[in-house]
Amino acid sequence: MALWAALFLAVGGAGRAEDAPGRAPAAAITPETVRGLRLVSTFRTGNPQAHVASPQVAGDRLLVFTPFPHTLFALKVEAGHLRVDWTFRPDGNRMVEGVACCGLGLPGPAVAGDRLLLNTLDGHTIALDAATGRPLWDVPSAAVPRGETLASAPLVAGDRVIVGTAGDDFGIRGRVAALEAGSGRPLWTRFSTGSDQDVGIGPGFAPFYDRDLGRDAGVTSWPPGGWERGGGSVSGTLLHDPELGLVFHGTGRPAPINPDQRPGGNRWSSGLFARDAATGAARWFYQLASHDLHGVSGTGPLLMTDRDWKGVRRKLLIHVGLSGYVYVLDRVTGEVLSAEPFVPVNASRGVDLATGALLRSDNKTTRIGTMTRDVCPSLTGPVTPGGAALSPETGLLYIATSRLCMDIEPRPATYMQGTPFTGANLRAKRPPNGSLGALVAWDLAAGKPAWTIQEDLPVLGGPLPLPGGVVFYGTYDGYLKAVGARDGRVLWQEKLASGIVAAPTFFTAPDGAQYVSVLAGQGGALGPSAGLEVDARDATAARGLGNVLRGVPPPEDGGGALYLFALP
Amino acid sequence: MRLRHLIVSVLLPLAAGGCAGSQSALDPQGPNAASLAWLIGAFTIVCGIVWLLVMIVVGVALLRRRGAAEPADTPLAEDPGRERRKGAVVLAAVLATVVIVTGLTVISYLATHSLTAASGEPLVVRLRGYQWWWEVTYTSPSPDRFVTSANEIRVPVGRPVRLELSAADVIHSFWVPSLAGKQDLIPGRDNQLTFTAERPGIYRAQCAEFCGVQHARMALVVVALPPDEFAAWLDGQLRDAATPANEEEAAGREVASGKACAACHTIRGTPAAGTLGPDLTHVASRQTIAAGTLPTTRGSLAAWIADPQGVKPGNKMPMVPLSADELRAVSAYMASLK
Amino acid sequence: MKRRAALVMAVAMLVGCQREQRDLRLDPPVAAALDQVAPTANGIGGAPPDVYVALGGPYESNAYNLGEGKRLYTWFNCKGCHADGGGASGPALMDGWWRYGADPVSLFVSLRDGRPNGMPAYRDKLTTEQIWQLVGYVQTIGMASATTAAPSRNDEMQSRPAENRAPAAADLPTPPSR
Amino acid sequence: MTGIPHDLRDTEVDRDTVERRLAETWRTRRGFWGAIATVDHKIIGRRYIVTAFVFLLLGGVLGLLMRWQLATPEGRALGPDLYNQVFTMHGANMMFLFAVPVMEAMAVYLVPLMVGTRNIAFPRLNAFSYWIYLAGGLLLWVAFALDMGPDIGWFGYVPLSGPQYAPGKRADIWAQMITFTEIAALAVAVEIVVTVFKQRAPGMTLDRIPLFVWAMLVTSFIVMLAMPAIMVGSTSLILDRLVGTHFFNPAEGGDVLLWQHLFWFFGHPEVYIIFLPATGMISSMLPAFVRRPVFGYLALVLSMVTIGILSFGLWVHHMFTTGLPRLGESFFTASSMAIAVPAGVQIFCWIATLWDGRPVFRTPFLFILAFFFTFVLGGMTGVMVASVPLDTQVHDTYFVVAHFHYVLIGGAVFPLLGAVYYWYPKIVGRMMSERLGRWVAGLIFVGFNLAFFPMHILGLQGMPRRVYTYQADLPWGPLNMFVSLSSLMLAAGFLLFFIDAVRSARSGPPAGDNPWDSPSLEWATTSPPPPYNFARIPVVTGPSPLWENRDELPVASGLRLDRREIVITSVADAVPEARESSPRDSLWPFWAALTTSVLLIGSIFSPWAVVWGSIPVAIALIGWFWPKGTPEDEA
Repeated sequence: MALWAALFLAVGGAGRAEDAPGRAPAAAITPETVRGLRLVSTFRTGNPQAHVASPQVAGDRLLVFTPFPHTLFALKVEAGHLRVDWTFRPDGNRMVEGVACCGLGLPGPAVAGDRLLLNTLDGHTIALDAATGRPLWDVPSAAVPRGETLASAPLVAGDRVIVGTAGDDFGIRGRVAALEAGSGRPLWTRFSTGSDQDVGIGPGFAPFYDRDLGRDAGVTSWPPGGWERGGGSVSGTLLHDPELGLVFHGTGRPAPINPDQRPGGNRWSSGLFARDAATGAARWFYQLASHDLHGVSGTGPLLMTDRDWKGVRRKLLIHVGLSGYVYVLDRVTGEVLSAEPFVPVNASRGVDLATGALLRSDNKTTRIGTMTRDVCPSLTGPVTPGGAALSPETGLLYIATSRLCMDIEPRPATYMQGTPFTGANLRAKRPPNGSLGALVAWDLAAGKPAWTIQEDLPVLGGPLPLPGGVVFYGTYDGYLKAVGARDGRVLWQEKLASGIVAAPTFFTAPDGAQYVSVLAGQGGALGPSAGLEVDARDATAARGLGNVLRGVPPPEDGGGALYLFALP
Repeated sequence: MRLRHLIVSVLLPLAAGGCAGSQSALDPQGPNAASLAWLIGAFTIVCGIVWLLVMIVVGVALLRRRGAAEPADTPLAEDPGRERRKGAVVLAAVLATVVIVTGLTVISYLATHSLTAASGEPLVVRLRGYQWWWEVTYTSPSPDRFVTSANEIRVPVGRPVRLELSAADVIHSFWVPSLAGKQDLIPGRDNQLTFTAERPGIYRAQCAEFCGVQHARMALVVVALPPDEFAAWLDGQLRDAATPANEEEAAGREVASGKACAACHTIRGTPAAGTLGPDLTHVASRQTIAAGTLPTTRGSLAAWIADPQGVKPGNKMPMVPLSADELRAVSAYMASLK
Repeated sequence: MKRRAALVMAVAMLVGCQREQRDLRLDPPVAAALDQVAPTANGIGGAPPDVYVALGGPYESNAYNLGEGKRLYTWFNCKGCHADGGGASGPALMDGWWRYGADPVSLFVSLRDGRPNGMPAYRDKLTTEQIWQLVGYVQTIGMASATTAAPSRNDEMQSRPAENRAPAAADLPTPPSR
Repeated sequence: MTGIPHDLRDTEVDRDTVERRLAETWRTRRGFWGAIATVDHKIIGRRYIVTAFVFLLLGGVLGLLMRWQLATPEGRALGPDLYNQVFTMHGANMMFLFAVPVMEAMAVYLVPLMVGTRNIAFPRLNAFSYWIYLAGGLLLWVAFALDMGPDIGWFGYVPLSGPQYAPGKRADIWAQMITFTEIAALAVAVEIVVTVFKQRAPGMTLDRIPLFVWAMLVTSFIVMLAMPAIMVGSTSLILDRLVGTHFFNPAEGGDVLLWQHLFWFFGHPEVYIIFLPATGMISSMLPAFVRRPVFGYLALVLSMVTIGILSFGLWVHHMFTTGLPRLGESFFTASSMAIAVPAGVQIFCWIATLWDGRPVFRTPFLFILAFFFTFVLGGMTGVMVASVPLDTQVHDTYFVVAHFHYVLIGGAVFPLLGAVYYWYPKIVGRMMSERLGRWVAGLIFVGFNLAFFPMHILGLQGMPRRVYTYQADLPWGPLNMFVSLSSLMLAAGFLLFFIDAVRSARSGPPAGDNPWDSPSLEWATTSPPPPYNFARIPVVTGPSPLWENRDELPVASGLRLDRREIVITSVADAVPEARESSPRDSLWPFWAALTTSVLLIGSIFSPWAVVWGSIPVAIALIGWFWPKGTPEDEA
């Protein structure tokens, strides 16, 4: 039953993050007991790619979703043993491997009552019967030949399913669509660029900052025709607030990376949208970066919480930004309440809370044909979409971070449908001080970390805070770690066969036993940002990761394996 | 000022043609070029006079003793007073040289100053040099009014134009002698050039820095238009490509977006969005194709598409195999892209 | 003695010509003939067209063609997936371990017709000559060619030793990424 | 060596014995290996001169090819690729293989004679220098014959010459050819400086040095200061191209303008490296034809030194259109104009010499007059291109082509041709034809001006340099045709010159020691000079020794006959200080040059050639310097 720590806290049904349904009945795993965790079972998926999908809990089943070509395993845990209940293997269009920018994995299904809603990399949204795994309907949501893929889980918002496309690297025109959950019938589609009508901007649109106003800004802030392939993917977290009737989503960076090919503000890329869940009409928009130079994409984690903020109870939206800032917004109005860096940042000097503008550093601007060195954070982003979680107990936000910087050299990019439209040479680098990764426990009110655990390698396996005061996270070198939620003290760790690039999951079996499960499997040497056959001697390999991860020994077996831990 | 006009009118006959489309430093059509032509004239006259004086003195020196009877061969016989007088004359000549050289330095310095001073809000045009063509982007405060064109710069008469020069590959140099001196386009550097066209007309320009095998065929034209015509033209350029008016042109559009053309060229309003070659959205409205190599006609378009390496060997446009019908259709379509 | 010197000279000239020759314009019939590859049924390996052999494999050792191939590699977005040979969403090329082998015909077919796991077909984007130029260049990324004719670095970000500086394929250990 | 008593001095025997013994000591062995091993500066200088003129001939043919292509619009004689190779070859050949080497060659031949010594300093280095120069020239021309000729312009601007835009080895060959010629030039420069400073005849104080020697001394210093810049540049370029360094890659911290700075820091002094020797030739020839010593000796020397110094302060005037800061540009305008002053001093001094002279209109003098006419004109256009704003119009156009041909042909080749007519009898022993000489001078002078003057107008009419063709609707056609036809006249002049030079070597009238009644020391010995130059070392008492001592030149004596001995004198006053023995013939310089060539050519293809190639070079050098117990080791 415990949906508690689902990777994105993409809370379905009623409720907010704090009072998610199915809270663990009693906190059996505490800093005191965690040392007793023992491996009870493992399950191999047979897929060699990077497994970024956390195991999901649907009723009494544990769902394991492999990277493309996908297999969805529904497992049952019976007395500590795993049994495959059913499997679902959608037909795949293998051409999608060529247009998947960042690995072949994506988060697994969303649970809507007795249904599972599944996005596949090659652009299908599929509804399954949760009990049998039988497909109910299957609609195409993304066009692979155009470079579109699906990289996030669908969002269930009432009787609607919201799906967003990915593919900034291929010059797509990002869009988000709503389907009828029962039939898969399309309800509305809104684009991230283009005319106000296409974007869903109408009379109800009231951004907090004036700079986000402007008639047809999705066209006029682009060079002629640029918006047609301007990126702005909806590949990050989708979030639904049933009280407000809003769906929140970020928009990806503008395409191409080379800024000189897209003069202007590049609306509505690199921003956050609040949309009416019923109609898709935009309520507010906040552009994280106008004319984005450094990949300040809005596809980082989105979370919501209701808190006292400076003495006033507010409905907050928290965005862990790829620009390296934790943004705290009022999710009713779109006002930015706070934006503080959680990783080393020098690409910008901060966020002007009066205008909402990201203050760029003059010496880190990028332009065609010129290399800008030591820009932090890297375009690959300091956090993955599932890399942050809130704990209602401690009130802290736990962020799995990659502390990468980069050298970036924009180059001319030419648009050819279905081929990359990037236009930049990238070379990731170590930050000026410290390690490549860290687990950050972030104090929202103070706008600074409560504590930080440095890791040698980027931390991609998102955190799992448990009510008992323990936070689990996986590391790139294959450790599952349990640390104290308040002090960051390492309590327990276990070495697994492969690096962990997905968040662990906690669940309670029908018999009351509590388990922590983690799906290990980093894929190739450079993890989810690349395919298997990558040669890190090339500094620009895997969007520049080759430069920092060169020499990191590849896992003996990068393929996926589910590990199940329990207290004895 | 009268001197200026006099000098210019003396030099003008040298500017053969002097007609529209000329490419001559002696046929100035803007204040920059005029000031440079004046400077050329001033230097030519001063230097010419100096040269003539030297030649006259040499001539006199040679001839003054010719008739003299050959005296005894006493080359070392020397008259100290005479030597001293000669020394004084040489010194005077050197001082005169110093004065002339200083004067020339000063006027050239002043000319430099007058060139950099421009009045009025300039039209900013980005010019990017490629092997072997020019990409021209008209900027605007509103990015959706950016217009990308190639191998032709249209400018409004009377308004200063500021070119922002950059190079995509090797060093090129922009030179439109009738309007301004040249300025290099250097990879990794930003250069600027400001000029004003005073009269409507067509001024040819050419790459002046050796840039590879087709350096000779890297020309462009500057078309100066009255401001209202320029504005109308710019509005026209903002529109998407013309829709085909007949079946042949429609077939041509299919060829252009289905064959290799689309990989390199942009035709706005069609799927073709490549940026490796010139933007073809309004290619037929330009004077020339292939960077000043051929006049824009349907025939020359067909010849160029059929065999680019025959017309301009070594350029980066490949010979795409097309059937005769496809070639006809695509050239008809291109010719319709006004 | 003299005859031997003449022979050496002649060989040097031939080698020089082959390496440095610049054929700026390929005759259309030759281009058409160069398209006539005979791949094996599984698309791995096969026979190059007769004209390719007759021309002496001009795309593998000719400096100009290799340079053009390198330009096309960047121009036609190969970099987007394969990086500078290190790979990303596409497999690495510089390790020399290729799914369809290092045979030029395999490479030609891969480029022209695409491959099922995401390699798009470039049939309608490149001409036959350009595909062959790319084939030649891609082979140098995999270090299969003589280093004397391999291209050197580009004027941009340094990502790895240039093709002409890379070790020969034979000297490589097993692919380091797997 | 048997039969010659040890330590035999020239004071002890009569003149015939002296000459016989000296000839035995200084002679070059017969046969192929003897010719290879020789270190006689006259033989090497002769080779140098002939080789350089062969390159002039080849370069001229290239020039004609270009004019053939450009004679009509849309010409089809050469394709763009070949044309680019041809113009690059023309420029590189003329600058690196003809103009600089020929001046140094003249110096190698003449300087030891003019300062009254028996051989140049470091004669083996001199032999090495020639072989290296020859190898560099062969490298370039063989490559061109193999369709591998460089096509990047003689200035080789990056990034066009860099690894990305110049595939293959064409650019490397060009860059390495520079290394060859610069090694050769540096070697000669060192030899000349030492020869002039330490081997002058007793009594030849600094103010008695012939002006050609002064010119070569200044030139040699310019060579030593300027050439390293281009060697750094060309080596950096090869490194960029071969091993992937980033000297000129802006993305990784290099700079494309760095190349231009390096190149022109050499490239501008290069002009004076060519021009100063020519002024020296003028100053040294003029007295013989106006029958007076040159006016203003001190002013001439000082102006040469001034030019030498100023020449390093002007390089940026080749870069006025690159968008450098205005203030810097103004400075370089001023300095470029300032060099007109010392150049003017020279002209005025020569005119002052003419003024009281009694001109003898022989062929060399005709060339001097042609020089006045042409060079002053080229100087005037030089003043024009020194002006920043003016240069933005004429830079990289045919105006500049015209300008530097006026300066280089008018300023250097005309004096050089005059010098050939003047010193030919000394070198060959026979006179060149005066009748043909007048034709040569006339054809070349008229042909040159007809061919190049219109280029000024073409440039102002907007014709850029280095274009392989131009369109018919441009107004350049008629003038280009005129230029091309005129170039045939110029070519005819040169052809006649070569015919005259070859023919006169066999059938010219014998010259005698001093056919022009010239005042300087080289005329004090026989024509051609014996291997030992002077049977007894002359002693100098004034700036015009042969005029001052019409009857008999005082001589120094006491040198040994059984070994190659020369007199070492002090730097300023040329007071005899020591007897020094000069090295004997050796094959090692040849082997060293051969192994160095292998190393340098190999390093175009692999950096490891530097490592492995240095082994044979080291062996050759060890062989070269190995003590053998020969007389020069004892000294």
